[in-house]
Amino acid sequence: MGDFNFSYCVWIPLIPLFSFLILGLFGNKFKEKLTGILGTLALGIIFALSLYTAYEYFFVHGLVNGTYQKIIAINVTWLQFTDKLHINMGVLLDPISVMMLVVVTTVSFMVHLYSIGYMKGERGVERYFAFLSLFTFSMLGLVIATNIFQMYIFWELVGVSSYLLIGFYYQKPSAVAASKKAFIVTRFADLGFLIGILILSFITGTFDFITLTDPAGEAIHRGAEIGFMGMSVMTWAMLLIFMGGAGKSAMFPLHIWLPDAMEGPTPVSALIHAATMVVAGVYLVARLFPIFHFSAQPALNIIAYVGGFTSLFAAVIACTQLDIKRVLAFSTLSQIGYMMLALGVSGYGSHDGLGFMASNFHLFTHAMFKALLFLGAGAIIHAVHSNYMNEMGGLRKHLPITHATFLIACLTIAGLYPLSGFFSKDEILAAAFHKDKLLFAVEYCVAGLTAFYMFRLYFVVFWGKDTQYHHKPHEAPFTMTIPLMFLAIASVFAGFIPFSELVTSDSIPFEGEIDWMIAIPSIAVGLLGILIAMIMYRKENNYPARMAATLKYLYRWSFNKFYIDEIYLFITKKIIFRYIARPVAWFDRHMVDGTMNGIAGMTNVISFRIRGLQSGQLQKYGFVFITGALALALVFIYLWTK
Amino acid sequence: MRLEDFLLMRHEMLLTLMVVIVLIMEIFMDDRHKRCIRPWTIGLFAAVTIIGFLPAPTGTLFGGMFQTSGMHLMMKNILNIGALIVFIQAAQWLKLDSNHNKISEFYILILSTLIGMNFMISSGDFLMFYLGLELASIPIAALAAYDTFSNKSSEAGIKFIFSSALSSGIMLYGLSMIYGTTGSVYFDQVGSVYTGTPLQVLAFIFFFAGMAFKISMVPFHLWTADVYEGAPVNVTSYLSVVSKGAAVFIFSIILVTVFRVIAPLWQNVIWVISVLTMTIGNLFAIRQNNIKRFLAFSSISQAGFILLGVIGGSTLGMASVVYYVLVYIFSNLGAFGVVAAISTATGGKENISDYDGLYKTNPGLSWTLTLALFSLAGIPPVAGFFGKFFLFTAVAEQGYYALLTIAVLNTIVSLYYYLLVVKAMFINKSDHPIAYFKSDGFTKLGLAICIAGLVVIGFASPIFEFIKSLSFGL
Amino acid sequence: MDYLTYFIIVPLLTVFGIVLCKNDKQVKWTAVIGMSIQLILAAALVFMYLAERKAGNMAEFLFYHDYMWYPALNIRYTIGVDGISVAMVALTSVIIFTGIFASWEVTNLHKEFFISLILLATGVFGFFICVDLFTMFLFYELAVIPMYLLIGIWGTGPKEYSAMKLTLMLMGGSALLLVGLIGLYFNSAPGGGALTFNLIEISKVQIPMEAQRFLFPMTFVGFGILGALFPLHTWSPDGHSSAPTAVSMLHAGVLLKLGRYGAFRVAMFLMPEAAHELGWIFLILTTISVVYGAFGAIQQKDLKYINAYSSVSHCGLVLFALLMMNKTAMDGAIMQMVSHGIMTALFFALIGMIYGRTHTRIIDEMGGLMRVIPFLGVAYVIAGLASLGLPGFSGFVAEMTIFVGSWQHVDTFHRVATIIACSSIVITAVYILRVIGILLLGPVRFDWYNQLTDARWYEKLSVGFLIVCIAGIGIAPLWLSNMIGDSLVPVVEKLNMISFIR
Amino acid sequence: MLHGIRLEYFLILATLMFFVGVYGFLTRKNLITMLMSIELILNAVNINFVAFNKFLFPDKLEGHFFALIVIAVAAAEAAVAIAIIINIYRHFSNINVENVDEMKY
Repeated sequence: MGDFNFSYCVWIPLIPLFSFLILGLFGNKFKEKLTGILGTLALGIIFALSLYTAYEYFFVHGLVNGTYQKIIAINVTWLQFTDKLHINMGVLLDPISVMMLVVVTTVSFMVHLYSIGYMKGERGVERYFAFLSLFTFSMLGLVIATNIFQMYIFWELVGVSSYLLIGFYYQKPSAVAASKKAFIVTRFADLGFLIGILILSFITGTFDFITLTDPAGEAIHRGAEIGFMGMSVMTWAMLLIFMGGAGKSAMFPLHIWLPDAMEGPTPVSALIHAATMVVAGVYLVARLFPIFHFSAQPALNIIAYVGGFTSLFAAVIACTQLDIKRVLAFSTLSQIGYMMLALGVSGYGSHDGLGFMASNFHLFTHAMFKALLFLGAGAIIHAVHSNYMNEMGGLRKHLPITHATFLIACLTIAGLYPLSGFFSKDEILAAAFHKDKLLFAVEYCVAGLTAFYMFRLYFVVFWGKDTQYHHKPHEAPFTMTIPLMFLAIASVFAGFIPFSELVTSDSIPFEGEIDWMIAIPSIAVGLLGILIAMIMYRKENNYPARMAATLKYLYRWSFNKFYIDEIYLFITKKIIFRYIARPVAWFDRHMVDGTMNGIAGMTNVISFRIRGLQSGQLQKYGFVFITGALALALVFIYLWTK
Repeated sequence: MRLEDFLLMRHEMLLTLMVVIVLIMEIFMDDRHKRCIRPWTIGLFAAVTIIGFLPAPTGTLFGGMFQTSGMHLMMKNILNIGALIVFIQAAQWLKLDSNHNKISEFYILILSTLIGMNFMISSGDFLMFYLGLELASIPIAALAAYDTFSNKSSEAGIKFIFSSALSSGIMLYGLSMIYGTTGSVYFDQVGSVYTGTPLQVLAFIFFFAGMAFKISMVPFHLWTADVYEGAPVNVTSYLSVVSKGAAVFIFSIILVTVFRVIAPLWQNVIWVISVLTMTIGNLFAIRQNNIKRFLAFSSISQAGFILLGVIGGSTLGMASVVYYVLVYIFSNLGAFGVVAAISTATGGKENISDYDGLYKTNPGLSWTLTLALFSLAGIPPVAGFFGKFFLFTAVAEQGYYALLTIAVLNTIVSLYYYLLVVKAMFINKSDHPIAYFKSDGFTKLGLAICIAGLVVIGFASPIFEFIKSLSFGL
Repeated sequence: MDYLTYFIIVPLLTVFGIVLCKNDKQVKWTAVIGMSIQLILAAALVFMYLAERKAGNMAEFLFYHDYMWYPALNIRYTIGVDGISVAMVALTSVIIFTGIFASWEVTNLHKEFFISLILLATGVFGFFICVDLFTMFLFYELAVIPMYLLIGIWGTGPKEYSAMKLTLMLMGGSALLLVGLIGLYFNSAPGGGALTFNLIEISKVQIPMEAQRFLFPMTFVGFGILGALFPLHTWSPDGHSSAPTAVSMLHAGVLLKLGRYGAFRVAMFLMPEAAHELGWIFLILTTISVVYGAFGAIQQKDLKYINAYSSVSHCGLVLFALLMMNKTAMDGAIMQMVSHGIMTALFFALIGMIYGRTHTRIIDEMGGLMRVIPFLGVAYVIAGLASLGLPGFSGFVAEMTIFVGSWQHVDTFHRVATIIACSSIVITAVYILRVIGILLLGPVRFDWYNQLTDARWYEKLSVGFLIVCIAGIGIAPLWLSNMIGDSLVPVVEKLNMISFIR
Repeated sequence: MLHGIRLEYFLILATLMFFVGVYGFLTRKNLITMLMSIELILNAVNINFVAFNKFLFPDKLEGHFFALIVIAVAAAEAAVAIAIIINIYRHFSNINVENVDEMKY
């Protein structure tokens, strides 16, 4: 690694923090435009810094003896728990974190830029940019965390920034509800994460990632032999940690918050709920991958199946949704499922670790094209003032740039050669193929479905019927189109980055290649999906309705998202609220407090009952007096002489 | 016996002198100037009180019938202080036209009871004790019936004199049995031959009942509330602190000197009686509306607390009892002083509900009453807290943790009703609160002494230390 | 005059000054000046303490002074502080300082209000600096009583009932405590020698086990009532909801902690054997109160009730952690005390301010306040986030320390308890977000809300100061953690010594 | 004079008198009669004292003195009591003890 000092990296998260503080505290004193520019400027700086870091790391200083080093650029003790356990705050640079730095800063920068145009004239723009900065800070802190507790801290912070941003339109009840839901669901998942951390740290005696994930170290192997309910303690710990990841990455069954999270402003959806925060779960698993692999193989299998199921499940739902942002949201779910699956099927070291590499690769490319899709959707919504695709149609004439970039994105996600989606998806399929044929088959279906629903969206919005609009839709301003174009370019060319030489499971580069036996059928499936979508949706016709009628139950279940929301609602509203919280409140008022009041009341009653003693009659007093004396005398003579 | 030996009876003689002086003033002053008796008496009595604190010889007189020691002197001084405060507080009330003709009566009667109490405390045999006791009781009946035009006052008088006579009859019966079984009435001789035969136990219980009447322990307390309510406020206040204090003093002295042998017996008796006294007193106090009656029950439950110090019969116990009585004098007289001031100014408003909104009109009186009640309840920083704490320490010293627990739980009940009065003054709203009035200098002085006492006695540790150094036990 | 005594003298002088004041304005400013001095004293104490420790003074209690008071009973006025009491003193001074500003708009009887309030604070300060059990107890009771008047006179709602209930229950606690303390005194020299009330002296001897079995529950429950230990917490919701703002702040912020501090310092420190033997009972109770408080809060409608139940939950966590009896958990417990103290004070301050504007505390009767009173709204959100344990605020630090510490126990009982306690963070999120959602977010509920004014300067000062404190601890917790941790060493050593013997 | 009469007889007489007095105190409604009952009690005590002194401790005089003083005190007590009874009669127009119950509970 040489003597290069990476400690400047600390500024990468800190600059957005300052930007947040300035905008948060004094933002309302600034002019609206200035706030946007300030935020964007800050992001521009760290974008450049990240690129510079990536360059220095990958091409200059990172590779030593054929292995990418894990570099701790800075590390300070933040809180001491015990002699061994302490939370540090620091910067850890290794291939995945540097890659994530690039992803986060790139998308964030684009989104900031885009937001200047998108949010123009909105109330509370300074708040918006402050939150965006806060999010960026938290996300970067998460990415560069040196230990699992630091990650947890920033994990919570991204959660809260997400909460704040989803609820940005806080006067809209649906947005408020969505933000609440997002927070509570992820919070619930984080509970698992926390307990997982507790178990893990207790077994291994450290929070530190480098110590934890060193395959040669002893920490990783501890706890494997202690069993609990059929699995090793380590497996349980990792499963619980994955629960946190699943919550944030919206894996089934904790996915319910993500579609609702689309209530936030669209650029936010692009940044948080498509490109960065939702892949934090993937990043977490990738970060702890050696532990999963060496000590918690069952957990890894579960991850693979959860990922696989989620990808299929979400893809099916995406086919029937009408809200374009929700389609994209389910698409995101599906794609993250891919990444999880890839990690789940991955082995360790060079070619065995193909899945690991593929997952990160897909994370990278997905960030670009999904951000592009969302920003494009934002441009559409900006133009049409509606989220529903049945209110759109024929927009290609009105929004040429948006149309072009959107098409590129759709093709990318459908996985057509030579767009970036193709490469990353192909690696995932290859990895799955070697490990598990069932998952492999599922992924093929998902590939087809993806192509179908994306082009359904594309055709309905840009072709389809000619809709009459209240206002004539107009192309977005240049602050919005520049990011679109940039991301489109990135989506197209990102596939050519030799990822296997940069990000691998054991940090040792290997030669990646494309398995055409797998790739060609996948392209074919993609094309098939596109074709079906084109037949059904390019012109207005009754195929969709007939299709829906034929697959009546599937359609209805899919349209209603398989009623998962209702189940949750039942559990929370009915069971927790009605059968736990309310009885607890009642119990507290009437039983616990009632006892206290009862004691007081009893005293009063006794006091009332015995008042006859004080009758006012002198002779009765005398009687009591003498009886008392005699009774005392008898009792004590008896006791004394005994 | 030399003439100087009479100096041992300094307190008693001075008081007798006072009685004579007041009598002379009464006889030779013409009617218009009768009111001047008040400041003169107060001034003289203040001097007597101060003289009481001067160092004095200790020893015995009349072949052991009369004995005095540092502790006895301390007790007498404490009683003097109490009486002095009562005198000061009563001055305004005595000025009323209805009392014009009987100002000196009040003083003479009280001073006689005080003489009786002093003899009672210093007594070395049961004869002197009995004489003192009766001298301390009979005038009180007259004092209770002082207000001749009030039904209640007469009722109080009759109830007191009859109950008192009955109790002293029973006690005497017990004493006669003690005499019969031991052949002596001298404390030291009785103590040395007392063995605790059943007859002696019976005798002790009868004696105990007589004392319990004076201290108003349950179930010998029933006269208390009626007499306190019926008697004029200042008499009640005297009755509740000084009279009770004297009885407690001699009671504890006799227990540790005469009935030393049967200590386990009387400890058990006191255990039962003190629990009963605290609890019943509290339960009755909760529901009272007349503040004098309320304070009567409160004083009953206070008696239960005082017994906690007696029960151990230890040095610490005796010291804490004496100390508590001192504190109790200031607290209770503080409370009664306010009640008296209000009663005098408003022509007899004595219900707690009359006190609604008192704070708005008379903040000074309200704060005084509050402090006094807090002291009674044992809330810091006022002296009652220290007093109670030492009592509790004394009872715990002997290992009576169950009794201690019952006692502390009773303090909560008592706090409840004390707070009811505080609540009436500070929180309750009233359409017709007691109007603002100005008290005369005497009342103010009386209350000021109480407040000063409440604040100082607790923090000034030498007071307790001094009492402790004089104390004696089993 | 030693330094610590100033903490009692300054408030007393302030009270005296207030008595002499002519009008309301003078009263307020006298209070402000007095409490500012107190705040400065406290800040200086923190620095002096840290400096002393740095200089290598490893005595258990620093600034230790010992004055004989009642030689007959060996009662002393003994003062001294360790890291924990320093933290508590600082907390108290912060809260009373902000409390003064939060009660700027008291409507009647200004003088009496501030006198009572500062007397209350005096009691608390005295309690924290004392090392002698008698004086400690004296100050403890001193702190409880002004509460009655404060709630009864200046409260809202069923104030008389609440005030009475609160006072009686707390005095009930102190009654049990009194038995415990006196019992400790008589067992303080089992091998003969002078009996003592001095904590340090008592901690050096081993109290006979039979005595401990009786005295430990007495002291622990006695303090526990003040610390809102389930099922003796019911004074807290009623009391808090009826109390005026500053009193709620001080009460939830400091007095609850006073109970915890006492339970820790007296019950557990002096009677470690019994703590080990009987701890499990109380651990179950505290675990229940953590979850129970949180569930209780979910369905409440009154803002103050919500916060009161939340306090039950959060403070349950303190006792929970204390009973875990290892250094990390206890460290967390003390930090949670500080953190919750400030946080809940902030909550109550805000609730008071909101109530002052909307004249209701029922959340269903409000809505959309964020739009009309953004400062208070944002502050409320911050308080809420801090309360649900967001990193960057003090609550997170404390809770995590507690959980990590608790997890160091290997047996299933403690583990299960820890997991149950952990789950409270989710429930907390539910009720906090529910309140924020209904109260602040959403459309503006009534038109007349638009005439509401946002926070005034004194409100901003009060709220802002508290937020700075929360964030300060949340961002840089290490110094606090170390300060507390060092002082915990003797306690933990004593506790652990026992477990080895057993 | 007292030959042949043993101590027990005096004691039994005294006990009977005592309880007669107590019974009278508790049942008679007239205040004066109640006062007389108290005198009975006190006289029972006197008999006790004198008898004890005479039979058991003939060389000392404490019992006799005690009895004398009790008699004197009883007289004083009766004086005060009767004064108050007169007062009661003024207020209530009778001296029935059951009417004197204005204060209770």
